[in-house]
Amino acid sequence: MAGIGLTHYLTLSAVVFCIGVFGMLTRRNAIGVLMSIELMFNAVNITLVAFARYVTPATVTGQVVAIFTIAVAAAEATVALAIVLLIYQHYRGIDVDRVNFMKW
Amino acid sequence: MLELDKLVKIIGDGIDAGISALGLGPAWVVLVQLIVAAAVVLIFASLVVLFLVWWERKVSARFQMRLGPMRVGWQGTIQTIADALKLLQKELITPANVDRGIYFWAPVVTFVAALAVYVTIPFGKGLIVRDLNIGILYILSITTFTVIGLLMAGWSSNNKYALLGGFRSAAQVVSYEVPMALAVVGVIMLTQTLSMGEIVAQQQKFYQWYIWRQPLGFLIYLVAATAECNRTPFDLPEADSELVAGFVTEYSGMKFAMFFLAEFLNMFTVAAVATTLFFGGWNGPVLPSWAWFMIKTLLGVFVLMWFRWTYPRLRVDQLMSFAWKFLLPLAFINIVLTGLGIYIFKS
Amino acid sequence: MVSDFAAVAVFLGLGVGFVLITFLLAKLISPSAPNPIKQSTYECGESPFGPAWIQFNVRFYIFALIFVVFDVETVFLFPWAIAYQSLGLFAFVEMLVFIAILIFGLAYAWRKGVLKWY
Amino acid sequence: MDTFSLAFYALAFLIIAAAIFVVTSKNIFHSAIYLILALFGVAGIYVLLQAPFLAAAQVLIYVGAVSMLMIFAIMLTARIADDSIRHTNEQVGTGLLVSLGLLAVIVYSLWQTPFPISAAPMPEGAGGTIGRLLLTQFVLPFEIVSVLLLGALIGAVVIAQKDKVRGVSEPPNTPLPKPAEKVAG
Repeated sequence: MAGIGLTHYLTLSAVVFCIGVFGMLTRRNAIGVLMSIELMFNAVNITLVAFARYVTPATVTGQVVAIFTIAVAAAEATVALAIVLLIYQHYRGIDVDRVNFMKW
Repeated sequence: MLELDKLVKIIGDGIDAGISALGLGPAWVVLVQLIVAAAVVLIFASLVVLFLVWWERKVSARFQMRLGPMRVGWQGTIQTIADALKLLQKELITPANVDRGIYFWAPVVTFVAALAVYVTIPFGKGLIVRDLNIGILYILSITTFTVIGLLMAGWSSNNKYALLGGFRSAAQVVSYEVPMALAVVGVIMLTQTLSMGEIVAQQQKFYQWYIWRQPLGFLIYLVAATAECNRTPFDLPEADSELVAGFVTEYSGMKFAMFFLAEFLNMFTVAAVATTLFFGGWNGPVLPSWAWFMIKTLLGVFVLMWFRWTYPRLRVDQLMSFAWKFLLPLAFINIVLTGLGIYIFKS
Repeated sequence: MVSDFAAVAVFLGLGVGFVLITFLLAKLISPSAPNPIKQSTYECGESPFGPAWIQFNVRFYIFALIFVVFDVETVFLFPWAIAYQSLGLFAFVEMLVFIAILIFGLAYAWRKGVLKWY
Repeated sequence: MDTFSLAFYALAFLIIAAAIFVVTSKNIFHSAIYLILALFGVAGIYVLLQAPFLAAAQVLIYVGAVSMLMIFAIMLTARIADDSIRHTNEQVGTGLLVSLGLLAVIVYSLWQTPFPISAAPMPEGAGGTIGRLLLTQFVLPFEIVSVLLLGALIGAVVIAQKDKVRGVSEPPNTPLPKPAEKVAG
């Protein structure tokens, strides 16, 4: 597999992560923000698996940690989307810029 | 005997020689071999669906003391081909307010998900496109795209029935996905591998079939698989009397045909997976291996058809309660029993 | 091993190609005479009424929430099931604890009445 | 270019393009579909990294569960799918600046760092090794994950309980009728 090495994967991961950051900063919609966060989670997972593949190939520790990350991301999505539903019930909308009840 | 593995090897070698003669590298050889294999599987899948549609109509008719299709061909055998040609000529109506892109891609996703499963189904001795090492898990994960396909169809159609049908269907399919996966886990505890090829290889003798050690697991799988295919008694998503045609309401012509194709293909898939996991796959005496595989799988499909004319449709609340309050605990009990059984048996 | 998955890519590609060609063929063969009535949303012959997305039932959503949790659990069960026979009793107890904790969650949801489709 | 590089660049292009559409698409449902595409591409990257089990887990959990849940959530909050509503806030410029700056810093440091690449062979990635690790070295995190999932489950149940959550079409602040009354009526 000449050509493609660890750095390529990490670069891909960095690009996806930054797209996620951009989305998280600019989305008004709570679900859109969550999607951006999922993108960031995935970017991190790519680095974990890439390091597992190229730096410590003998043990698959990186993959195990990636599985934990996926599980945590799923748990996060579950609770976050339940909260989104609640916000929608309360505000009749899920524009995060208008959700300000935590400010006071 | 009439084993096909030799033939497959000859064709594979032929492609190898031909492509190499053209001066192209080994990657091209593999690519052409795979394309040929995929094309063969595609043709096989189409034929299977044509047969299953005809068979379903015949079986249904017999259950109701009717004859079923009789006009086109002997016993109406080429009726489905006529129907397919008719569907091909039907106007593709795209309703005005649909979300065009998603409306277009929904049948594609549904069909491709149904087809991609066949990468790792062992049809017979040497008849498996690629024996992926995550075999059964690959099948479970690729079939989740079916849910996405029907959600896309339901959302994009801009139709109340389609939307409700799509989301009902999604809720049902995911609810039954958990018990189904847990039933598979029971088998995996015995096989210690996910590869479909190896699972078949472990069940060469009749008494080695995993159904004998996983009867409860098989029952759970059977019920969950019926629900996954949206078959009666779990056909709520397409309950014609309340939801018109569910998520396919706004689809016509070939686009509708793709959903139809995928549905029958999925039926064949769950029967094939049941054959592989519980009934020894293509193992069997005298007859060639692919014949055994087809016999077992078609018997499985027949059971699904039989269900359709035996049980009335469930209510949506019964459907959900059944999955979460009965099937899921039962699947956990099955896993615990299997674990205990293995532990006691080994020591 | 990695190359095995080339088969998946080929299947996906060929599947998409097949569907697109079929659609193209159908488009060439079939008539096309759209009119506003034909293109209107189907509602059993009545004129379409109101927007399509109304009264979506929140109960679907709660089931989906519970499903996500159990789906994650299933994914953890698979590697355990493969390694089970080589690990013995300790693995069994570990998994019992794992399952028991989630069963507790299911029981909680059951008791709270979320699993009920009232 | 060999097949492996080709596969990598194709997948990378797919992921990045889909990810850009996720954050810029005007229709949130389209975002969800592009997200599924991006996540599927990431599964492909896992396959290239010889982690097929992880790829399957990725598809099962992200595509099959998390994305589906998001689509359900979009459904429940349907009005936001309307194209006429603005979907980005005033921070587009700042956001672009921040993310591009971050990208530049990360990529620069990545290409400067010499990583200790090891050429040791990898164990097969079908899950058996992962299972053994989960139950030996990672037993504690493994059990904690189940507690976390329990927490998520209870949290979701508490937040989205039926007496708190109303159907979308109903006016706010009217309690749902009790099931018993419904039956009696």
